[in-house]
Amino acid sequence: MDFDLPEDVVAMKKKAAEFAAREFTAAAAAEHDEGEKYPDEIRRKAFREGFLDMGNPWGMLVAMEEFCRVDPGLGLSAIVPAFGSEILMLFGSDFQKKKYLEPVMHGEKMSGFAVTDSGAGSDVAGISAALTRNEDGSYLLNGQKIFITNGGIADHFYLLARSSPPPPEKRHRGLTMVVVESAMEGFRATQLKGKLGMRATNTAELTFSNVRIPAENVIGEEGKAFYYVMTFFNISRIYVAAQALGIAQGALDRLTSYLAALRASGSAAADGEAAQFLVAEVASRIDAARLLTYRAASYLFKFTPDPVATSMAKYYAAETATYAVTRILEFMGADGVTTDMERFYRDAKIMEIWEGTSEVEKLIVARMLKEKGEGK
Amino acid sequence: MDFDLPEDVVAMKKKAAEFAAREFTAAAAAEHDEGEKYPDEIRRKAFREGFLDMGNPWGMLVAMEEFCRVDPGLGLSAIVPAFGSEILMLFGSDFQKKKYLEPVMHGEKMSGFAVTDSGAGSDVAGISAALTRNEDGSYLLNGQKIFITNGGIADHFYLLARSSPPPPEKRHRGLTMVVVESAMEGFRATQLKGKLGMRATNTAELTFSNVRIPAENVIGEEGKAFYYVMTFFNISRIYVAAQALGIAQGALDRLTSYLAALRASGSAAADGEAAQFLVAEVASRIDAARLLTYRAASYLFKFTPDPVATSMAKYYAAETATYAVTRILEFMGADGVTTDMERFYRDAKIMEIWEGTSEVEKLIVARMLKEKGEGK
Amino acid sequence: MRMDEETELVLNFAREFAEKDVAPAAALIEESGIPGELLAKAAERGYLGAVAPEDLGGASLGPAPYMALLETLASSSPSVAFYIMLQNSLVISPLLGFRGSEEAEAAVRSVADGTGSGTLLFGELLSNARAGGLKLAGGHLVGSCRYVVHPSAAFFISESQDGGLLLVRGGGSRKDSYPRLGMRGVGFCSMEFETPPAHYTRIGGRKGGWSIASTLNSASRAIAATALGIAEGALSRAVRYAAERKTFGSELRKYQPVAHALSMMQAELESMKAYLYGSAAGDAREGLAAKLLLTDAAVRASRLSMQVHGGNGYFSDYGVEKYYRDAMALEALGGNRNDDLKLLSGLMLGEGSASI
Amino acid sequence: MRMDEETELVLNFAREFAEKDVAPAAALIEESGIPGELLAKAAERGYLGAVAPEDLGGASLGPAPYMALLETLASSSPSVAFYIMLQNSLVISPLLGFRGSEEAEAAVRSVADGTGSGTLLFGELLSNARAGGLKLAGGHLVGSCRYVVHPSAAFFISESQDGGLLLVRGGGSRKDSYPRLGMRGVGFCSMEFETPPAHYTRIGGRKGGWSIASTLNSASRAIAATALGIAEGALSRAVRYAAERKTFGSELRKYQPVAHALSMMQAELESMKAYLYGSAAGDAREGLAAKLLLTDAAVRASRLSMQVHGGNGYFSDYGVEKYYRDAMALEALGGNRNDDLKLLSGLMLGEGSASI
Repeated sequence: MDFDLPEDVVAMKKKAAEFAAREFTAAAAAEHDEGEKYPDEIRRKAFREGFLDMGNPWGMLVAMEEFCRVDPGLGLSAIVPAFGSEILMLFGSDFQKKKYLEPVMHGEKMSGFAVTDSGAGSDVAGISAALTRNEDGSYLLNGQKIFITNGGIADHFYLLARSSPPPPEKRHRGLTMVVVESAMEGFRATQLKGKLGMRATNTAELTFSNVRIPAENVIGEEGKAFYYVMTFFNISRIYVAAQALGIAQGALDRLTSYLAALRASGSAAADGEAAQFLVAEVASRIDAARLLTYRAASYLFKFTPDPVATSMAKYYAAETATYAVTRILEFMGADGVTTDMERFYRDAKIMEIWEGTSEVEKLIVARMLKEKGEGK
Repeated sequence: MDFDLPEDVVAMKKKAAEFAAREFTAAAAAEHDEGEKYPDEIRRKAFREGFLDMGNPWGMLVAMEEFCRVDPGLGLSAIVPAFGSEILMLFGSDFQKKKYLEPVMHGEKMSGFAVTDSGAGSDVAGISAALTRNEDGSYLLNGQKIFITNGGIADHFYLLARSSPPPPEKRHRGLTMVVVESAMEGFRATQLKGKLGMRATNTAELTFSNVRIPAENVIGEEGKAFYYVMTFFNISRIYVAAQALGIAQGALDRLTSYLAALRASGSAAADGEAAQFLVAEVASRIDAARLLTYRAASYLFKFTPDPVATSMAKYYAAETATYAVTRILEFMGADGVTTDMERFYRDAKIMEIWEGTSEVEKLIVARMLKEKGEGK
Repeated sequence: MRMDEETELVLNFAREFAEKDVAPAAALIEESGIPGELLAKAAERGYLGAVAPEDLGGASLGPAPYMALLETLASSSPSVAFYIMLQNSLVISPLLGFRGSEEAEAAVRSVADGTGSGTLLFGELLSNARAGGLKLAGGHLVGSCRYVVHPSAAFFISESQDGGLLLVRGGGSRKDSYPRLGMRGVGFCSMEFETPPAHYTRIGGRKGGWSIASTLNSASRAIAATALGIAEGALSRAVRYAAERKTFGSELRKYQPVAHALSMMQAELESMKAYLYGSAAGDAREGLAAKLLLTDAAVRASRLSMQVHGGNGYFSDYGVEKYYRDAMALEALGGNRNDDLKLLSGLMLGEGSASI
Repeated sequence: MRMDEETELVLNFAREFAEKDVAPAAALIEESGIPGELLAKAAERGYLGAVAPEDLGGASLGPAPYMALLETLASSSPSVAFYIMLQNSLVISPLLGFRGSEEAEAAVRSVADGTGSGTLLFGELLSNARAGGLKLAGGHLVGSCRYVVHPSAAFFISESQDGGLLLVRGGGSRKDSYPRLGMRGVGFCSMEFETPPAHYTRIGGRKGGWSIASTLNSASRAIAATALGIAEGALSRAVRYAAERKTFGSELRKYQPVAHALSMMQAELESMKAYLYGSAAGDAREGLAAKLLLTDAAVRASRLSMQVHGGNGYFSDYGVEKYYRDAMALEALGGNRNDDLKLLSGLMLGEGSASI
């Protein structure tokens, strides 16, 4: 057993920490949060420094963690431009890889992943966006998608829609994934403003009105896309766990700096046992969450993903992020809400919601443990 | 990184599980619990099958976990006969190793570790048992010790006493550890009955009235024993974490068996989301606790113990044990308190108390993280 | 909390009883059940017939004084409180639904004067898997009951199929005796019945309304008061210990984590107590909510008390570990938590809630 | 909970105000503060001088109706409730300690009729590191205040060294403006003062007793009521959403984890509400306990509401995320939690508790 990151990953982690410390200035973080503005300049810099490299998933994972530790909104924005593109790596045709994946990997284009629609939420199979087949083999796409990250800035989306009515009791069938370009006729994106947190990321509602999708844009097989989505979630959830870890660790960093400042000012609160217990409890949970996350990642990156390990990591790390920011902000009180801790508090909550709510993760864990004969 | 146990340890774990399933019968568990009786026969069998082998610490650790998973009281009893003997391995003289350690390692004698006295509890340096030096270089031991595991059955104890008054603000100095034999004149042990749980283990109060301790029974250097005790705790706490893991996992095993039985009987409670969430939440915490524990163990067994990792594991695993038994018993209700789940509930609580209360573990984590510059 | 005069009076007498009579018997209760002598004294004081009307030998206590009685006794001996709760809320109360029946009134009298205790066969309601219960077969009352508390009762109350009450005075035999996590003063086992017509009576019937389940539900506030007493007993000992016990040179109460935890637990208990005593006696929703809150609080308070006591609390002679066992036993014997949560969800969020 | 008649009356009017006037302005309040028009209406209704006596233009509300007012408004707009709490508990209340002083009475009148709002310079009490505050230097009042809520107030109240009250009407300049986690309707920044003698008045003095800290402490129940309102607002929206929103074919309320969490949170809030309204107005211990319980409950209830709402709740137009921000803001602006826990520990476990 070996619980430590290999040297090259440690080096990547350090590099990411340095990049974040340099680029994610307090002013930039505040500005993009306040204005709900995507930091395109930072995205470009992060790309140039090699942080967006799907061939080095460990590197991306620890960069995600270190980035979010400094600022969750900017941090995620810097790594998110290729969002969803693992779908093409795994299931895309050569044509699709050349046309859509390569420009993303070269930092020239941005992608997005469009699954959720307003009626369905966690219930992926309940979506209503629909593909109908034309006589020439192409499709017409109608419907809408909501809460789509990169929705207003991506060049294309990997989109899930219903292509045939499901057989009774088999709601997961008849779903198809296609590549939709934002330049296509009938495509419209409206940025959704007023988010609680993660406001440097771009979120939009997409609507599709008779968008013509060529047959070659169908990813994998028609009707089989529920499986692709679940496969992708087994990847993306680990990155969310890393975001959550970064947020929790960033909050702990801020607490320890705060305690050091209090100590220097002679305040007794700095070394009271309440403060010490808070540090110990938060730090222990972070270590636990990190181990769960790295375990899930190590299985995934060895191509033996374990959905139980993944859902545990996602759920537990997300809960740890909310736990850490809440308890730390409660301790810091007014000294906290007047600093960027308030942003961490706002940014943390979405971890329990996106890419599978905590509720969904728990059901996955319970169901798969039951199938595995309760893990014995 | 590698999060899986090596094959030989997995094999040992399986062997331990089989041994426990065979030997820790429901009747034996109930009988020793009810009568507060140490299972000497089981100790002997466990020794014969090689579970007490300090040369194979991973094996002992996973055996502890698997044993406690089947029955915490019997499980601990089977592995505890050498309690404290790491002290001699690390700090003992050749004479002491030959006279005291070897017979323990051969299963012929039992040892105990006697630190706590009634006034001191977690405050190790506050003990009052005292050693005074005779002219011939030997010592006289006076005082008492309380809550001593194996107290009424061990042949000798590694005992901490004050040998000189501490310098001001250095309460940790002037403590000495000696080997005391239960056969020595002036030694008395009184079994403490009426324990909440872990009733198959033997617990006693020891009193010493002018017990003559030969000079060669002083372990290491006079006055330096606080360090030895802390070193030992860095070992023993990991085994407590393993006990706690076993208890939590055993409780989860019982829950899943219970749910399977409910399911078979057609009860809707079996697959309600409340039950599923319970399984997921407990299982996730157990996995987190296990990773923390194995991480601490892997550092220790590579001779690079990390006290922060150790205290995190001990505190978190202990809390997980109490959390698991409480939530599961609450769910099972009357169906639980009429089974051995009630014993798991009683057995779990001590995990948060012995070998360093959760409070002490948290202070260690906080203080050492502060020293390490907050772990950055 | 400010109590009314009657409640204060009952409280004062109950405290005296708890101190003079219950506390000295605590160890005995844990070992071999509630001594007959103690029960006789309880009968004398009117506690066994606390809710029975005076003409049936009872003390005719109102809801608040009755809860105060249970709370006070539970903080000394949860077993004694549970036993009195059983006799009043689960035995006398359903019998009082059949006033005018000679048998019912005689049974109430016997409980109140301590000559004959009863028990309710509600145990099947405690399980997630329903099974068992008594049925009529050829004039005999036959069946198994998985969980029977106080099996040494002189009579057993069960439900007849037409909505009446069955008073069973024989034909039961004990089967499995269960490990006694808590409430050791009250027995707990499974039983089988094969009772000939001479040994049971059917009272009332075709009235509708009465059921074992409704009786258990209307006992919510009594169970909540018992839980409150357990929590208060456990917590007050921890508070006392924290004021006396020193570690690292200072009293435990000086350490923030200890002090904060004890103070906030105290605040929670005061808050729940205000809710419990302020709730309307007939409000099923508030009673159930109070029971769910307080049984959980008792488990947490007893755990906190154990932790504050450290190693000392682990041994029975400190009188603390019993709260840890009894709190969980009360939660298990006071109703199936899943069922209660579903019921509460239905009352708060509408019928059909919490069904998936 | 059953309320007395006066409280019911206040409640009904407050609900009407909340629905007709506050709710439509909610978005505006979040964006640019409480509109002057809304404040004028609040003044008309007597809310700005809720606790002031009638001869000073107030509504002379007793403690329970005042809490009911704050609770009701907070469940629609935490900012509005906080503002009214500030004017009454932290501005008017201390001024009423100096009745007979013309300046004090004029100030109260101006607050009550809405022509001149005030604020209390209590912000230093919110920090773990004490610093700042105003001092006299050569007749001028000089100093910096790290945390000032509602900095656009017409006057500021501070403490003079001899136990009197300083009424400051100028010489303050805003410095750092803080990110506004919550209570966006009320400003929040740091300020520096250099106020010449003409712009401040010293009222009373050498009386002892009055202090900013004591004023903040006696506002505990008002803060608790505000927290309760936030929690209720967040929870009731979640309950409504859970009844409407379907996922996987069923309403959210049908899923046990959702239903259980909502029901138990509802039970907790009812319990704390009973405690809050049942507590004696002068009891520092109960007020503090209620505040600590309820500010924490508001944070948890708003988190639960967010989670039940899923992605929808994350956007301001659903009106849910503001509770999540405001609950934490109230906790931060309602008093330093560590200090409060120490104070409560002292009251519950004896002086000197929670000091290590």
